[in-house]
Amino acid sequence: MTLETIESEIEANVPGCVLEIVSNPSPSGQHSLRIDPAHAVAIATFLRDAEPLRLDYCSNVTGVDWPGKEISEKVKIKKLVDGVEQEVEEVRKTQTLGHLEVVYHLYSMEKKHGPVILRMSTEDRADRVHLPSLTPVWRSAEFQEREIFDLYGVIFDGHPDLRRILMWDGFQDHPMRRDYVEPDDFEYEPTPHDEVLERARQHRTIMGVQ
Amino acid sequence: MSTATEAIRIIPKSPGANDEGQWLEVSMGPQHPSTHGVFRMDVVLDGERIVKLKPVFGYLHRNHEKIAENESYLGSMPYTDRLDYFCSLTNNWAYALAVEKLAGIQVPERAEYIRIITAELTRFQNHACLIGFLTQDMGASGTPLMYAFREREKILDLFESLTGARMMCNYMRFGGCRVDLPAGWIEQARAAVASFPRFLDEFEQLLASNEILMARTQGVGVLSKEFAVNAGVSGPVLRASGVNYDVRKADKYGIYDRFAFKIPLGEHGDTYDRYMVRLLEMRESLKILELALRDIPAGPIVDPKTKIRGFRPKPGEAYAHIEAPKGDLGFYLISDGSSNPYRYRVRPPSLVNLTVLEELCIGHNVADVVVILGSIDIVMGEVDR
Amino acid sequence: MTNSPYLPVIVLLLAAVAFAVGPLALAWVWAWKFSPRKPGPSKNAIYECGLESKGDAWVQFHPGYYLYAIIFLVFDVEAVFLLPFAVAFTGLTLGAGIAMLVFLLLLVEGLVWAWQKNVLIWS
Amino acid sequence: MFGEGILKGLAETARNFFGSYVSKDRLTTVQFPEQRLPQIEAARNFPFLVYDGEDWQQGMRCVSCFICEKECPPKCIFIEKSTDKKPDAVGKPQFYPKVFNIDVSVCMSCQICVEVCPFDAIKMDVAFEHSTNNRFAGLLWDKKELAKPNEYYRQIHPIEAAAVDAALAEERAKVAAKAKAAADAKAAAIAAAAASTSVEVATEK
Amino acid sequence: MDENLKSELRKQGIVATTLQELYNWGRKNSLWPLNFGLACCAIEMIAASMARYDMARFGAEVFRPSPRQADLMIVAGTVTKKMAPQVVRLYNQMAEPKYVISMGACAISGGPFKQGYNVLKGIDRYIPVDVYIPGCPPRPEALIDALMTLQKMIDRQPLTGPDRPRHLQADAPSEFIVPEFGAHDLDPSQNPEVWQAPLVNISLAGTDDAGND
Repeated sequence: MTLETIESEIEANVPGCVLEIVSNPSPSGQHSLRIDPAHAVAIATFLRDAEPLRLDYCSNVTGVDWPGKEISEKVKIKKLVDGVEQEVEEVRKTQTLGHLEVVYHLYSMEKKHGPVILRMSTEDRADRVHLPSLTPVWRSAEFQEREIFDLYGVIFDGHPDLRRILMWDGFQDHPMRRDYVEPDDFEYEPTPHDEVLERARQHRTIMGVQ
Repeated sequence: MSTATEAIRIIPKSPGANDEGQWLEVSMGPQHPSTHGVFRMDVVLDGERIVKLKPVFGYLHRNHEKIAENESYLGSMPYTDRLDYFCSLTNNWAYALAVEKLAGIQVPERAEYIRIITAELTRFQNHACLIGFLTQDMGASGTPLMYAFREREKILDLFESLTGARMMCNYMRFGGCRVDLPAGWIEQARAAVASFPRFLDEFEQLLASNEILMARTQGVGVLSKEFAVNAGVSGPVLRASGVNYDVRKADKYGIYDRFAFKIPLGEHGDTYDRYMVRLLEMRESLKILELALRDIPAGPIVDPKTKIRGFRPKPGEAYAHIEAPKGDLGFYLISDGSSNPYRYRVRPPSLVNLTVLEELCIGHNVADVVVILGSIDIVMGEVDR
Repeated sequence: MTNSPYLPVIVLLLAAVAFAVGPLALAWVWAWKFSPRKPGPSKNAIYECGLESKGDAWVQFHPGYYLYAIIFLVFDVEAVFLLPFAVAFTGLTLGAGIAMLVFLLLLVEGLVWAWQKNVLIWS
Repeated sequence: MFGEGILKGLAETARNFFGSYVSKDRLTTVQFPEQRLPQIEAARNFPFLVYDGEDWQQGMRCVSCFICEKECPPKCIFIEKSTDKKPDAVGKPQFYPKVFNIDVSVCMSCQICVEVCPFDAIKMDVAFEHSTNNRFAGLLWDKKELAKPNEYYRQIHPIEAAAVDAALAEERAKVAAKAKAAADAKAAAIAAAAASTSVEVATEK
Repeated sequence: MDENLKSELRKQGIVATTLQELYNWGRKNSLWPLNFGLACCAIEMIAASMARYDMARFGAEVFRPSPRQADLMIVAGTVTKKMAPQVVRLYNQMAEPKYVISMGACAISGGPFKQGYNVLKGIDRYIPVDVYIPGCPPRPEALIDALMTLQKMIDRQPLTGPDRPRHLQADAPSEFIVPEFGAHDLDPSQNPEVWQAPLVNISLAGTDDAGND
């Protein structure tokens, strides 16, 4: 069952879904299928119930954080430089909008065939982080989606009981994001390394100890 | 205020509805003799009967995945020992398998045999300890656990002479194992494996036909087949409900296809079946061990090309899962070409198996919750990661 | 106080009480002299697996428990009545034996009735 | 019969109880302080620095190359390089660590530092009795507390130590041979220079 | 009452002892640990109480589930920030005299998980610790060795005088503040009453390893 046949079957059965095969350059050869959030639940129920696939076992649900990258490209623009029309090369830094991604690894216990990987990503990392929850389709995604909500901040619509699972309820930020800054509880560091070494040196100067 | 989950508050039912009493909300909290570590269940009780049960995790969330993002690939290997701290070698193997799939590394023949031998020894001691803890939860305070730990010590001696540490072996490397079997290890292992059937007979005679055990476990916590599959339950808990899915047979990783071993399945899916499936699985592990110990070939134990330091796999991702003693343990790695993994995810079988805990416990007494939780075999290092 | 027949009983009683209360008194004196009392809000709080306990435990229970306790109480008191009978058993006539038998059978009949009404088993 | 399973269980525990008077393997308790388990060859607890010869400052094999500090997963090693040099295990003048601390209260005894050390300077110890009531002084081991002689290493890990010593001896032989070859070449050059000067003397006379 | 007089009497079968020795002898040989395992070190603690290492020989094999009946808290495993208030509350609820063994690298300093955002860097931030056992996990014999160290410490505790143990001093607190769950971290992040870290950490102060500064 190659990913292409699965993609064509889904397109045949789930009208209007947008699919894209994401190739995986590593020798593991596990390519994945990016699905659009709007049709996610329909695609999921199809994959679970369709006869040749019967992917009834959602083994793993993972959250991945792709922060926005700074792309600086050289752009030739005409600029008036002291009255003369000149072509000037300028480096323009554009900040791409990062996104949060959720990856589902599906197996079939009945047919015993290997992982079919689905990917869904949110629009951006700030406020539009809603994704449809697949817990109604596979109950095994319940705790793992709660963990992604807790550590990455993806809000799953339709999840029966979306609460923080690992951090305490009053915790505010989402610690597994790449830009999470830990609270600076600098304390006694007998063997400090790189940035902790810097903090240790600052604290030594503040304390006036040399 | 560190309140528990606000989801369930005391719900004073109108007394006299059908002469039931009020509901009592109590938390079988993080420090509890029967919760196998720091696991908490907010339980709403009607007298002795369970009305609602909300598990609360996170008391041992040690941020293994965040630390792994700042460690090199080799640096995360000793951390995998601490995931499921009963079975460090199967954790190592799952992680090594994922990295080998990510970077396309081959594993020599002898290393495959050593991996199977250590994995089956780990499975044996994990199931023995579980049955010890399960019967202790039922009230047999200590005796079966003493028997189980006596055998576990023999296996830990084998691990210590092979890898240097009793519980935290840090033994697998990408492309094989770290150090070859010391002289006399195979004979010591064969002697230990030869003594285990006698222990299993003793264990079975001690427990299997015990009326108290049968009364406490038969018909308690019945898990239906469809619900088990949909809830992603894996491992002995799944096979006790009659679903024939074992990653060793389904995925054919390692060289398991060379060994003839059967998969024990239960019919009713209750706690007694989960207990018996584990006993039978221990016997199957012994069969594999005898075969593997008999025809382990000589040869290199690690693929010489793999570098220990500065290991930079090409960008890409890989997911590998194995049949750990507790269930389907998976590692999902995304590499961006640097020496640190971009995303390092562990698929915890214990956490997903706990999805079914509420459905199994509702309607039973508090004492049965303890037994059902014991039969699901969770370990908090893996649940909270 | 000529040696009235009850003197040995009183002496034995006092010795028993002294034997029981003595160590307790010693421990209390020791605690009063050496280890000071340090009560505190967190120490006296209700222990609930490390959490602060919410709600109260004064909850109306299922009546089944109440009946269970009552039946136990009945048979406990019965055992207390059996004690003097058992001690003086050798010197008694047949009539006393029958009277005690009737007493026992009455209670057992009560238990059979309760059992048959399924008081002891509830869903 | 109803209690038959329980009786079989009791029979089993009785057999174990009476058996423990007879057969050795049913009596598994090791009376720890007096009686100790046989030392397992590959056992490992905390790292220590190996030094050859008597003087632990001079004989230390560590050349403070910082590899173990970088590779240590919990980052519990702290090294400060010295400014001057001293001959290392093979005789080549190398730096040595002025400060070499291991915070034993963080170390996870995973022996990755041993695996990546190219100079066999750090090895795993087997001593485990380190319980103390002073965390800051007791559990931060400096170079002096870490340094242990090679004889000790040969005593706790005999096979492994023999292999390491053989490799080191061979390396020392190679360096010595190279040094001798260099010395011969220099001597030959000096002899050649002396011969050419004597030739000139002969020609002048 | 010097030593050889005591040994002479003991030869005759008379045991001469002081009230303090009797008190300490009773305390140290019946240390009941709290049934309180956090992580991997708990498994080594269980192994230490099993047949092969047998902590029962030291009177410490009765693991009481409730803090009311325990007088030794073995903190075995990683204390996470979510678990810290519970650990301190359990310590507060234990009856005096109570001792704490901080077993394993994680309980001492956060150990290998020190860089974690949810890991408390050592339990001695909130409660006083009597014995530290390094190791990850420490061997069962190391736990028994620590138990013997604790017993030696208890043996030397005087009953009166300035340096008598905490539980005999009226002003020494037997309760410590229980941290609250804040928005980003526990507040207070450590208890200054208990946690006095040396500000100058030794490796930065540049003392030469031979000890001279």
